[in-house]
Amino acid sequence: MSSPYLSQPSSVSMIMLKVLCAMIPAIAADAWFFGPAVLVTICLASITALCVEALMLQLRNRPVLPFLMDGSALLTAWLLALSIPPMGPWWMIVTGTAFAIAISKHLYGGLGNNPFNPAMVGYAVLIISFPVQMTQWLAPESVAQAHLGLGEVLDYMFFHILPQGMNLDAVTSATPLDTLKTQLHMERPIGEILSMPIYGAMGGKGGEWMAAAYLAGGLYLLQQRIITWQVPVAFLASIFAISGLFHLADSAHHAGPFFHLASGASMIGAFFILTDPVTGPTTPKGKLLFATGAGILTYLIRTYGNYPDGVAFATLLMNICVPLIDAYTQPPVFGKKK
Amino acid sequence: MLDAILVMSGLALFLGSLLGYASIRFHVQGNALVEKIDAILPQTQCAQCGFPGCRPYAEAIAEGRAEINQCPPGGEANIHKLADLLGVEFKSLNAKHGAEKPKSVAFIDENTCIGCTLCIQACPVDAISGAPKHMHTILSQECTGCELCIEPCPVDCISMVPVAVTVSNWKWKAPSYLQEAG
Amino acid sequence: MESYLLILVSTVFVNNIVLVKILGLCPFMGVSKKLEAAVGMGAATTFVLTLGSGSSYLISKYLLGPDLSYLTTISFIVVIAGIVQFTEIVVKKVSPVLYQVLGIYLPLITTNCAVLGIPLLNLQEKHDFVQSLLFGMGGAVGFSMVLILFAGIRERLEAADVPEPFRGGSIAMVTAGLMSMAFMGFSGLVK
Amino acid sequence: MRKLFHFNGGVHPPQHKVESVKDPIRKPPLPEKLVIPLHQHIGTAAKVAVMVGERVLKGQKIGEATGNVSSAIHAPTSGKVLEIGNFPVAHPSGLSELCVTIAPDGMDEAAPFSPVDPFSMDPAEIRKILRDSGVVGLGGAVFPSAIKLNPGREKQVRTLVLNGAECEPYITCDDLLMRERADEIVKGAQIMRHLLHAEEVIVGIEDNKPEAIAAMKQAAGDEIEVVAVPTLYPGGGAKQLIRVLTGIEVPAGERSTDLGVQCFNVATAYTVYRAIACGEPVTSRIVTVTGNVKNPGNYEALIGTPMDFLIGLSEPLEGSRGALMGGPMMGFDLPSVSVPVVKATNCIIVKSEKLFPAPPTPMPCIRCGRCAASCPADLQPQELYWFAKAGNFGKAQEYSLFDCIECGCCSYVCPSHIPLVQFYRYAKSEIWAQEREKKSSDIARVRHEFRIERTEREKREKAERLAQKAAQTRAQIKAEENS
Repeated sequence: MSSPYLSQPSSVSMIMLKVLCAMIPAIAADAWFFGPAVLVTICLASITALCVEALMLQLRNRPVLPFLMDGSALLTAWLLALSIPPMGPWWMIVTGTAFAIAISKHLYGGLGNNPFNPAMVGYAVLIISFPVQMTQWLAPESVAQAHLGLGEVLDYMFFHILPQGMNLDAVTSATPLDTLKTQLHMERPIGEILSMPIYGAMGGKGGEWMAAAYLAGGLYLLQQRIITWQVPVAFLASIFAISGLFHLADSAHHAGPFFHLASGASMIGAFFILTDPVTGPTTPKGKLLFATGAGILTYLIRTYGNYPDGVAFATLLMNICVPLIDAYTQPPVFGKKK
Repeated sequence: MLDAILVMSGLALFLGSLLGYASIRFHVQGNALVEKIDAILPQTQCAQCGFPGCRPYAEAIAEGRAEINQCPPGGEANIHKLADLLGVEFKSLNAKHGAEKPKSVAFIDENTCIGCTLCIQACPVDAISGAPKHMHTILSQECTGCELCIEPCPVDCISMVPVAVTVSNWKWKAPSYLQEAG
Repeated sequence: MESYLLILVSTVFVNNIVLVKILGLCPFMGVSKKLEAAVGMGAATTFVLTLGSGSSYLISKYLLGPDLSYLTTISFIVVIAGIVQFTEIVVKKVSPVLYQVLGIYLPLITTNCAVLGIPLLNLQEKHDFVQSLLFGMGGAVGFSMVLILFAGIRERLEAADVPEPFRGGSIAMVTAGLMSMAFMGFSGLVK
Repeated sequence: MRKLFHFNGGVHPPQHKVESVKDPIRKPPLPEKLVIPLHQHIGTAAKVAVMVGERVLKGQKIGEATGNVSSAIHAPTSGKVLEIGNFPVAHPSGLSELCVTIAPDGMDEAAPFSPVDPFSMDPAEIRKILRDSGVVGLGGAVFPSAIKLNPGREKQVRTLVLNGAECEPYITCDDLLMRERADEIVKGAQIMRHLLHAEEVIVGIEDNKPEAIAAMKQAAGDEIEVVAVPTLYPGGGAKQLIRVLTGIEVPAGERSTDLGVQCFNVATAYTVYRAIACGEPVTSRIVTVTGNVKNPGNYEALIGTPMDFLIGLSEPLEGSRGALMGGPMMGFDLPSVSVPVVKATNCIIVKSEKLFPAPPTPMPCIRCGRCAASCPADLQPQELYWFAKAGNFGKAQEYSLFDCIECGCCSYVCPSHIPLVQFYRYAKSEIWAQEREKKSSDIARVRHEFRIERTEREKREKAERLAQKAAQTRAQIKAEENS
């Protein structure tokens, strides 16, 4: 062993634990507005993630316990669970989580080695493979025509059974972003669309409160110095700027910047997805570049693309660029500043 | 039919003359690659690769007459460097040419040496000093450890001594936990 | 003007020749181990592709015409082969190390399906001369871009703790697959 | 007030300094045996200047400086030379180097010292005296001071910085020296200033040493400025202190003299004063003995004193296992506690499980970037680690591996507890080894080419000689036939 012989009492598990804690307010908001289904999804994803992680560690001859305890698999599971519709069928959740952990994480060597954000890989696989199930989001309980209890949610997720006489349309709807896109396509004026019952004050009803909860969690992470300001600020600012520009140019067909900040995965993306240290750049300039690119791509994909939201694809596309971003944004070393 | 033949032959003629011009205009003198390969080789001049020295071996690699894994003194590290330079797959050292050994220098047992100068003639880097009928000495600073002097010695007074580790050439080890985690 | 821009955006991102059309995989896998080589390969391919699509447009329009259209494929191949040979001679002169690093892949640009594919697609889409050139260049830029990005990732993966059976080519294939999946995000951007 | 600058990063490890400043500097008794290594400085080892069995006096030269970068070695007390041979020295490798062993005779009889007046002498002469007095940097780098005190022909050294920051935890030897011998330090600084023609002298002391700052301020008067700098590890690194005090950043591989500033440790200034004004060579230094001992403190130890002798004086406690030389951030594990004190020994820390628990098993790097945020050299430690781990040393060098000062901040903050600095040391020594090999292979190439050319020339000459001879013979025969 060589020096230093002292070290700070911090650990990877501690960091992951704090990130998980920071997500709790948003999960609570989710359960409050959309019912208990999200809790089932999170549990199922967590169990799958831990099992697959343990299995892969065993197969790779790595110590199982220390790596299970690091919390990274749980984090992936939670992020994925919060990105997909809460009442998706069980096999979809299991497939997505297993793909995220096994293929996009362990094939690359596990924690710290994966170039792509595992949760977003899981999401992309699911939305490409099961577009129907992936767009059946629960409507906010205040809007939906019917409510489902925990037992009924379980029945639907595992056995695909709804209570007698109930139609799936009674509890689900497209996301606010998706609705906006399809309705705009049908040439409805934007003011009329945004006054539909699924919309709230800024974004989607309920969804905007989740966004606020993610913001709160993110601020906690900033305060704890788990994440740095560059990624969230640059990401949100670039979404704000580009959506503002489009809104100014043509407000009849483009929702305003605050709508875009409060809708979809903007907030969870800014504070929890893009801030993943493993798959993001490490230099301050690189982080700004990375998040700005992700913001612009997110806006373009969610407004013009085929998919309801763009955060996942934007994250993956920017993940591809990370090694080069890192290489070309090295800060000058001591004594060699210009 | 005739058009087709005309068109194709016209095309061929045009491209042919273009290429002919290019090959004259951009003719390459010599091979800069040999220098780059030679710079990687350890210059032991031991001929274990089957060529009479490092430079001939470098030329052979550049011309594709030799594999990159024929140099035992350079070892795996050098094969990696050559593979990198040439953009080919790494191959482990060809055992036919010998095995990788810790760097050694030759040592002459001065009591046995008869001063025959045979080793001096064999040394590729003039690292042995001495005169006929006088005892010979290895200049250990210059010795490459090629072992070419051992064979000709009629009294077997030359042995290879591994280079000693001192404070000035001691190396830090890589942290050893890599195998367990990471 | 706008349609030209759309052609570029479409060929570089939305219909990326490698990740969406899955053409030209051979050099994509072969010359992406090192960044420098990837940059060199990208430049060489861009040169060949742009020149190739321009000249094949001229050939099919003015030399072959509708009568001799059965000669399209063979004459394209001949022209491309000529251009590749020319590039090879120039690269050998200008950068011997790049020549050595590109190795077999440099003459193999001839058989790079992207290089033949783009002129044929040009023909199929009935592009005019400028459109053909842009289509060729866009395809080449898209190819170079993903090749360079891929090389960046592969250089980083050199040090990753990839399980033994997946080292090298297999993890590269997995990565290419995931990249291709990410590029599906662009779908719909240009109709 | 002087405007202070700051450097990137830095950490605040626990100080542990109060334990060893309770007593003034202690004078240990004479040990039974002194083992004095001949290579205690950067550069060429000194050449032995005594013989086995010879009686030496305190201050007598036992090792002569050889080569451009070197320094002399002296007998710390009077006694008999017992042995000259290889003994284990204070080095992380645990290898042996040439040492002179002296058995003190207890009389402590000194060779005659000849003080000089530095202000009326040729600076080159003074530098010669410093070299022959064995004055080297006592902050830990042990670079011969005579070389650093040469301002060069045109180079102007504007600022002389005296380093009293002592930023490493546990170490207090400079603190006590400044408290007790501030006058001598200041006088030494004045000699150095004279040699360098420096316009200003600044003493930088971390603000966790108020007593030392007060003592130095009192001794310094108006000419020398004593500045309290914020306590932040590694604020006592020469480059970092120069940055804090003057705003100048000295890049790796460049000499600070070229940028108009030179930096010395306060203890070096003290030895400069002793060497010039008292004529007394370096035969002892202040050593902090602390850690798991009952009675931590500072000793004015003779060079060559076995470390376990000093540790014994401080009474080690239960559970002691081994010791560190230097501080806990940059020091190293002593292969054996019986190795001798050398000029670089500023501190000996006795280890115990409680003070230095084994680090947790390292986890993979998650690229969190804390190391980069704490790096005082503005490097990207996570990238260096990634390349060093893969054995890609060229790439590590591209990412400025050799700008790393091995301060240990990155390892200290790493949540994965990766021994980052060890990776860098490993990569550096591998690169040095490769460079040595490259050098010797270049020499071998030249010698081989020369030999080929020579043999060919000899062959050619021989052939020519033979041809000439043949022609001569033929001509002779022809002449004979004709006649």
